[in-house]
Formats: sequence, structure tokens, C-alpha cells
Amino acid sequence: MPNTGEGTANPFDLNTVRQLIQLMAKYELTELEWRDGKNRLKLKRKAAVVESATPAALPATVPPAPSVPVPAPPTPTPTSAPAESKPPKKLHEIKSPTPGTFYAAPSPDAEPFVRVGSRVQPDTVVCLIEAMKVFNEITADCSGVIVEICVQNQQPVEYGQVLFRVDTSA
Amino acid sequence: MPNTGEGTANPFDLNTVRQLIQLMAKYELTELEWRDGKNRLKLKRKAAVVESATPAALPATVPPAPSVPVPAPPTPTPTSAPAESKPPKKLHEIKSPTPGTFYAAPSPDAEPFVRVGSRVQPDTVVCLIEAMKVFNEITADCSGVIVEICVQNQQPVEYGQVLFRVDTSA
Amino acid sequence: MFQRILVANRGEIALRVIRACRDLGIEVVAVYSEADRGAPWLELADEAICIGPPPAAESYLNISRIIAAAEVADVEAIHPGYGFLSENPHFAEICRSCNIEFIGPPVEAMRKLGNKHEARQLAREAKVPIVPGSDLIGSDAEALRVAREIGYPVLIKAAAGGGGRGMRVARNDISLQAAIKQARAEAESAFKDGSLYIEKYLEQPRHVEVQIIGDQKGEVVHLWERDCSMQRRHQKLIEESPAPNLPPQLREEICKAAVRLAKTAGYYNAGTCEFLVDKQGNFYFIEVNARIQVEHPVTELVTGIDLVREQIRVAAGYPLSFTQRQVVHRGAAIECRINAEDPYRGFAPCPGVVTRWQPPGGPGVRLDSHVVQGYRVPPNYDSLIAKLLVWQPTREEALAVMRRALREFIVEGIKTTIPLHREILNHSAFIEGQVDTTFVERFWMSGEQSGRDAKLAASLR
Amino acid sequence: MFQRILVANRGEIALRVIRACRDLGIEVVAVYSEADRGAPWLELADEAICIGPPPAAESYLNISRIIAAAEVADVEAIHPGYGFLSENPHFAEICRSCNIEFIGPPVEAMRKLGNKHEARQLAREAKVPIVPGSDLIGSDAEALRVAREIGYPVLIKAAAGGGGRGMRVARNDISLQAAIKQARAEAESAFKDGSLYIEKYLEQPRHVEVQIIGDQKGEVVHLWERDCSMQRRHQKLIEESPAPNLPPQLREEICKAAVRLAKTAGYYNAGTCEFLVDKQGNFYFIEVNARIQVEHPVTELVTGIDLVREQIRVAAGYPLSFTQRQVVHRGAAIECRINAEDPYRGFAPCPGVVTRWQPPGGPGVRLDSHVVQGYRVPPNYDSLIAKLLVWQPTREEALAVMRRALREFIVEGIKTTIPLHREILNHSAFIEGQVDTTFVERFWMSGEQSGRDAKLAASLR
Repeated sequence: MPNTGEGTANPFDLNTVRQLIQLMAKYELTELEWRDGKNRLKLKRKAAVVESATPAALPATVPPAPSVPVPAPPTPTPTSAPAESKPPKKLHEIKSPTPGTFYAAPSPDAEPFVRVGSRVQPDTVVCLIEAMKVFNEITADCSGVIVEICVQNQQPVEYGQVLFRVDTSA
Repeated sequence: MPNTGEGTANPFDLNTVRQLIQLMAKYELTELEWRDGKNRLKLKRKAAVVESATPAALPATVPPAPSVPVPAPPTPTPTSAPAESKPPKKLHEIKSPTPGTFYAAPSPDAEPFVRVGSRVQPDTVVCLIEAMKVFNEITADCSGVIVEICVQNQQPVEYGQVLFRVDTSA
Repeated sequence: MFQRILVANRGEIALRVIRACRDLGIEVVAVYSEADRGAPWLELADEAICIGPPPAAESYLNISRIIAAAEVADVEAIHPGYGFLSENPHFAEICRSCNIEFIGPPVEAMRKLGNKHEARQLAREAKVPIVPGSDLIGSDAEALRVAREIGYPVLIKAAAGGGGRGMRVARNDISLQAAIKQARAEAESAFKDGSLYIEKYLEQPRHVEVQIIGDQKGEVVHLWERDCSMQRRHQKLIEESPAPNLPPQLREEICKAAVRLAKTAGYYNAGTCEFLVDKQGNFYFIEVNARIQVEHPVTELVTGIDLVREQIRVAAGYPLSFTQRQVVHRGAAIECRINAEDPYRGFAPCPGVVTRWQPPGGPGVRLDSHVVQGYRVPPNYDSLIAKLLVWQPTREEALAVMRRALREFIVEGIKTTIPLHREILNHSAFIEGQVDTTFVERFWMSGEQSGRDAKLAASLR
Repeated sequence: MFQRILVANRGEIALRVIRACRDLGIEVVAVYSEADRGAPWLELADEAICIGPPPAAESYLNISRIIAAAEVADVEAIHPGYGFLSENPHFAEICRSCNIEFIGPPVEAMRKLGNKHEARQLAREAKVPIVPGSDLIGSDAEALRVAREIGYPVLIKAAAGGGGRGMRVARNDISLQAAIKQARAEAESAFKDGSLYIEKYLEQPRHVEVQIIGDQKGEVVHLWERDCSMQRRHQKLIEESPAPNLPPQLREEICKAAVRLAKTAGYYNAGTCEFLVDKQGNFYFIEVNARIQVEHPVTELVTGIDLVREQIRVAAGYPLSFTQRQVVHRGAAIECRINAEDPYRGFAPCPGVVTRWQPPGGPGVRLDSHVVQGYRVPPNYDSLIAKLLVWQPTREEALAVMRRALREFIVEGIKTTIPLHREILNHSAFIEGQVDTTFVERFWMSGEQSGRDAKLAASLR
């Protein structure tokens, strides 16, 4: 969510982070949080539960959840919900480059450009997006196998909305 | 300026963090939190119950400031400032039971009821508070020695304002 | 003009008076109890003095401590706000005897109008219609005779009462006797005065009140009416002006009656004459509220006149800054009272920390509130946390803007009356201006409704 | 009336249009760039559609994506707000060719008024005084001749310009030639049109503008004037109505001139005619802003008319809902623009997270703002974060209420223009209504002042 952010200036650099990690390991810290907007620092050593010597799993860079109430954007398309469930492998997302209407096939009677399981190349046309009476051909821009079609035929889509997921490791 | 807060300045630097971590290790702290926007400090050492030999420098009882922006109440009496500095021993505070005007002596020419060093009993009159033309005699309500007089003669006071501190262990 | 004023109140009305003082360039001193230490409105005062512990009796109701604070702070006048000491003639008297002006009516008028029996006498004198009924009743036998004379149903009221305490309805001889016993006990415990009177009980009347203000030279004007029929347990929820569907001639008559009564009482400063209007278009005086009222901004929006500033001016001895002819009523205004209460659990108070406070804004919206995000509503006092007001050229537009504002208003951490207001603003009876004082009880507080309505409310987000 | 409208804008004006739609019972669709994902005003729309990445050229300025969103959302009209595509006749044309009404003026009028040369021609036709000067200038020799004819100092302006870009002052023959070169280069890069003209440079003029609105039947009315002399670098900071110290007859003449010009241009919907008024009481037309303006609420407060709702109505083909005689100017209104900028460091933009947002309220205060506590002001767009407005019966009272409101307004996490406004509201020149368009530059932006003023500002809390 872009409008919460961690504060403006002063992002970390690799060297600082490296030294922090080394310090954490050396002194057996299990957690270290550090913000800057309104300055916050939070360190944990060992753990109340005694997490033994596991310096590996340090969530050193986990961004803290925004404390600010940020409303979820209203999505006109309920079918984008599957996006939440973690995809298994290396998945490429084909997104809409414009708001418009999604067409799965070149004409009402024709076969769809692709189905789940179709193998695509970068220049394979996967759908049309109609905007201002112009039908834009959308290409896969990657090689792989379609594993999910995220929108339905003739559904309106937003800019950046995920249309397909492609397993590029397949 | 109570309503601006100290806000942005004072970011952390690596060196500060290193020293904090070293302190944590030395004194076996398990947790240390430190904000600045509205000041917050939070320290944890092993199990919270085992208070053992308290290492000197730890301000372990600093109450976390409310996370809510609560303005400091405007005090008409600047002399109450010493209240902040930690009193050494068992001190009893004699407070004003009403808003009014503080009188240290029964009349302008008379000696004050008490001075620093005066020994008081529960029924010793320590001052007058005038409210609505009525002079209320304030008694010590404890036994001990006056160690501080917190307000000046004829100064306006609020309800609950500390007038005297009495060392009850003396 | 005064140089320095003390506000003997808290919450939104303390803030309201502080704002008026700022607008007039007058220094303002706030007093507070320990429960309000650090409260946001205190920051806006020039000085703030702690006067006691949380219980009102030891702070906001404690005359000697407030006077002591006023003397210490060296103020020339005290604004009592509403509630607390605002209608206490004894307090007003002490203020003035200490050379501190009480920003309110003369003591004598407060005394007379504070007693319902004497208030009715004044109304008779001023030829203002009153609800048919007795003077004070003595024996049960007398009560029975009077009740039969004016006809059932009748209302038994405490002479010193207010806020619905000591009130009972009786519909026949049998219930009358029980009602008198209960009312007398309640009045004795609440007001230490068991005097009662009986009057005709009006079924489903509308509550219409007239804002008046007078100066110390004897001039009194009205600032038109407010309809406050949307009540629950005699506590107003929504107020508006003009009163919807009130015939113009009746409206004019009621307003003139209010001015007559105030003049007869020798009244000055701001006050409100409350009336009941029955379905036949008769109106009856009920009482005078001898203070600024919660809902005064409704009148400010339709007249463009700042009532609190005018209160201060007339208290300082200035003549009214406008004549009756200059009071022009324009458009329509509505106020929704936002309380820290759960309207779906019998309006149970919900004090606590406001974790999110996102007030509405934009065209036509006024918000009077002392709340900021993170504020803790203390459990000790009134549950009013905000007054949301709108002004528009027409009532229909005002309803639309109020709906929009209620939709925008987000409060988290405590329950409020906002969802109930969203419902009411969509209810046909309110939209059509057909609400009487029993509306909330009939539609929202009956058992079988509450389940459905809670669901409806949830769906209205 | 329209059933469904799309708002092709962001921030406070998107919220303003959303509110107007709610008040009219019209469904409203918002569009947003990825920089505004999750922004609070989107929650108040019935639908929100992402149209592109943060750069305006790929989102809020991208005609095809906005039209595509409008088609997908099935709206009947588009409100362009101000800035972005609001004065783009090409966009208006495309909207209408797609059977989507553009809520704004006719394309032809936009075209003519958008070109300063043609706008001056129209003004001549309408017998509206213009600043003495040339039509378009060709050679440098011609420029020299014209400059000598009208007399130095002269102003060189880009025909396609706006916001101060492509503007230069020349005080003699030598500086003229340099100024022309610079202005032409700037205009070419900014507007891809290097056409220039020269006009008389008025020293310390006041900026007075007239709000007009017309319907599609040819009726045009004015809603009186606003004084916007408090500017920095041609960006308005404070606007008010009525214009202080403007003689009544001059005021009347300016307002009538604006209506004449609009009628001559075949104008409808809302627009603003801007004039300069010199110390001798002459007024000169400068340009028409063919859209709703940032400062339109000033006019709403003094007239009680909702301009955005009226824009929507006339775009839907309705006649104006009021006549010229029904436009009653009442009291005084002032607007302070609150920008996310550091006024003590050359008005440098200060995007970032608003960690505390405590807006003012109470009588006479209106706040138009899309900000809530925790909102992140993105660096991509305009720095306007709030418009603080007050209305009062008199200007003096309005100044007092504005001071009070500015004092209450607490913003943390980013720098804003609030402290500067606190200073201005205490400056005698502004209090006396003696400000000209060079005021801010002269008093706040000169080097030697900034140190003192920063301290002063700090002391004003």
C-alpha cells in the first residue's frame, strides 16, 4: 500500500544492514526493529521462550505493518480474489496495460486464444483488451504454461489487473 | 510549544545501536524498545519477575508516555518544576485541597508557619489557602520534616498542586 | 467588553465558549477536573486550572472551587455552558456578589423559570398557552379530581424536575395513585423536593422550541424555532430548523409567545422556550431553558448569528447587535448528536479511547467536537462527543448532505450513535418531517425491532 | 439527471466532486493512479478504477485510459476537476464524441479562451477592457516598437501559457530583448508553442476574479468576485470575497464585464474571469479559467450556492436553478490554501506521511481536505492538502475566526503553509485589505526577511 510507507528519507544501505546482522549474531539478538518516521527502535535478545541458538531465521527486514488505517481499494472485479492464495512455483503475471474490457477470444464464436494448460511464447497473443473501441492484443511476454485465467470473458479490468498466471518453470 | 512535538530530528546511527546492543548483552536484557515520537522506552530483562540485582543505570520504571497526544496541562506556577526530580526517601506531599491563593504566614508581618527543616505533626498548620475570601488552614496530615516548599507566598495554586514535601522517615 | 472570561464547563461546550472568546479577542481560562487533565480543549485556553477530582460534585458542580479559580485567575465573567451550574440561580448570585459577571439570565428570572409551577404562572400572565392541568397538587383526592377534570391520560411531573425524572403517565384512576407515589419518591430523591403537578398528557406531540435572546436594556428578540421531536427518553437526538410542516402562522405565533414570556419574566441573555405542538396545531408552553442549549448551532446556521458571542456581549452590558427585523431565517439546518453510546443496547454509555477519528467535512458541514484521535472519553460525564451539523438552502438538500457526512464519519474504539443516525436519516417518517417525541421509543427501542435494526444498521456500514 | 459520473481527478477536488454527487444522489466512479491506491477519498466513491502508474502523463493526463475507464464503468458524464485535463478541449471533444458528457464549457469556447490572443479578441468584442498591449508579436523589432508605444515596464507572456511560466518583465529596450529570448524558449519547452505577446506591466495590481456560470440555453450569471491578490509566484495562497476596499460601482462593472465576455464566447458551465485592478481603479481582463477553480468554495460560502452541483445540473441540460437577482452576496469568506510545502524554504514541496492530523472546527469553519491521519502525501502531484475556509457576517470577524482555526489546526509529519498563514493573518497590510499580487514576494520571500520571519513564525506556534 503506497500511502503508508516507512517514512521518507534515509533508506538503509547494504553496509549498515550487514553490520546490524553481524551485531545481532554476535550478541544473540533474535529481533531488531528500527524505524525512522517518529523514530522507533526495538531489539530482542534470545527470547522469552528460549529459541535456542538460531541466528539464521532473523526477520531483520520485515517491514512492520502500518499502524495507520489504510482502506483497501474497492475492486470492481471480485474474481481477483484468488490472487491472495500463494502460487506454488515461478509464476509470471500477465497484467492489463490499460483499463478496458477483457476478451478471451478474437470473436464471439471463436475459440479462446489460450486455455489453462496452453503453452505460450513471448509473442503469443493471450487476449484482447478493448479500450475506446480499439482492441489491443495482449502478448504473453514470457514462455511457459498458463496455469490460471484470472478474469472472465468481457469482464471490465483495471490498469495493472492480473489477467493470467504463467508457470515459467514448466 | 506543546502542540508540535519534537517530531523528526534525532535519527539513529549505527554507533548508537551498537552501544545499545552491547549494553543489552552486558546487562542481560532480553528486550529494548525506544521510540521518540511521544517518547517511549521499554526494557525487558530475562523474566520480568526476577528483578535480582538491579544494574544501576537502567531507568526501568520510566512510565511509557501515553501513545495518545496528551498535552501537558498549562501550569500557572512555574515553581512546581522540582517535582520532576526524583525525591530520595519517603516523602509525603501536602497538596492543595482547592484552587486558591497560598499564604505561607498567618499575616503579612508574621513568621511563616513552617520553613524547610521544620518538624511537623499531623495537626500542624503549614499554610493558608484562601478561596472565596475564606482562609483555609492546611495541616500537615503526617509527621516528619519539611524538606521542600514548592510554592511561593501569595501564589495562586490549583486543586491537587503540591505545596510541601515532608520527609516522614526523618 | 470583558478582557478575560472563565469557562465553568468541559467537553464540546467548553471548546465552543473558548472558540467564541478567541473570535472576540477575549482571554479565556478553562477549569478542569482530574478526569479531564490533558484534554485537548484545554490547550486552546489561555490558562487551565485544576479544580478537583473527577466527581462533578467536587469539581464542575463545586461552586466554591470554581469561584476560587475565577478569583485566582482574575476573570471578569464566568460562562457556565449548559448542564452543571448553568441553571443554578445560587451560583449566578454568588458570581455576581463576587463582582464576577455570570453570563446568563438574571437570578430572579432563573428562580421563577426554574420552578415549573411559577413558570406556568408567568406563562398565564404573558398569555402564553400552557398544557391544561393543575397547579401543585396536595392530596391524592385532589389529584383524582383534577385528573378527571382535565381528562385522561394525564402526566404527573415533579415541580423541580428535568430530564424525564419524576415523570409518570396515568391513564385511569387506578394507575394515577401508583404513579403519584412513584413520582413523588423519585422527585424527593432526585431533587429533594417532592412537589408534583398534573397536566394533560398529549399523545405523540411535537417538540418545538424557540431561541430567544435579550439584552439588559429589556430588548428581547427570537431567532425562530427548532424542532427537537427526535428524542429518546426525553434526550434530544436530532434538532432542526425550520420545524418541518409547521404552518407559517402557527410558527409566527409560537415565536411571539416566547418573546412575550421572556419579557414578562424580565429575562435577558440567551434562553429557549420549549413548546409541545399537538396534531390539531395547538401549542403549549412547557418550560424555559435558561441557558445556552446543546442545539444552539442549528439556529446559528440558519440566522448567521453567533449566539455564544452575543451572550458574552449582552452579559457585558451591550445592547443586542441586531433587531428582530434583522434576524433573517435562511435555508435549513439539522444537527445530529453523536454520543458515546451503543444505540442498539439501550443507549448504554461507551466511554473509552477513540482509536480512530475521521470527521466529515466539505460543503455545508459544521462539526463541534472536543474529540481528537487518541482521546479518551471519560466515564464520569455526559456522553456527547460531537455535534454534526449541516446547512443547505432546502431541507431536502440538508438531509442529503447529512447522509453524506454521516457516511464519511468514522469513529473506532467506542460505540456511537452514528449508525442510528444513518438509519433515522433514511426513515420515511423523518424524511417527511412527521416525527413526534415518541418516535425513537416506538421504532428503535422496542424489543422486536432491535434485532432487525442492528442488522440493517450493519448493512448501512 | 445523470445516474452515474466519473471523476477524472484526484485529491481534494476528487473528494469535492464525490461529495457533490452524493448530495445529488448520483453514483460516482473514481479513477486513480498507482500512487493513489488506497487513498481515502476512493472509499467514498461507488467504484474506483486504477488507470495507470504514478506519472500523470500515464494516468490522470492519459485521455485514452480515462475514456476506457469511463466506458468500462458505464458513466454518462466526466467531471474533470481542475488542472490535469480540465481545460483540454481535445479531451472534452473526445468525451462528447463517445457520448459521455464533459462537465465543463463547450469545446469552441475552451479553444478560444485557452489562447490568450483569441481571448483578448473576444474581450475587445465584448467591450471588456484589456491590458494595453500588442497582439502576437513577430520580430524583435516589432516588439521594441510596441513596448515603446505602450510604455515600459512591459510584460512578455506566452500565448499558450499559464502558472507564470513563459512570463518576463522588461523595463527598458535592453532587457526587453533578453526577456523575449528567455520567454520564447521557456514557452516552447513548456507548451510547444513559442508565440508571445507584450502588454503593459501593471505595478502592484490586485487580482480580482469573477465567478460565472451559464447553462446550455445561453443564460449566464455571475456570483460576484473573489480577491486573490495574496499570491506567491502566481500561485494563489489566500482568496476572499468580497474583495476588500473595492468601490461598489467598480465591483458591479467588473462582474457585468465578466458576464458579457462569457456570453460573447458562447460559454456555459462554470468559469472564472480574471482581472487586474490598478491603483487608479481601472480594471483589465487577463484570462478566463474555463473550469471549476480551487477557490470556488469562497463563492459558495457567500452565496449559499453549491457550484459543483450546479455544474453537474447544467451539464445535464438543466437551466440554471437561480437567476442573477437570486444570487445574494452575504457576509465575508476567506480561504487559506494549506499546501505540503515549507514556506520558509522557498515553498519546497514536503511530501510524506501525515503522522498527526487535527483539523479545526466549530462555528464558521469549512474544511475541504482529502487528508486523514496516517495519509501519505505522494510526491507525484500538486501539494495542496487542504482548503481551510471561514464565513462570517463581516470581514473583521472572518479574520478572527480564521486566526482561531489556524491556531487549532495541527499537522505533524510534513511541513505545511499553516505557519505562514498565521503570520499573514496578523499582518497589517492583509488585515487592512491592502495586499497586491507582489506582497508575498516582497514580504516573505526576500532573503533578509526569512530569518526574522522564521523566528516570528515559531513564536506564533
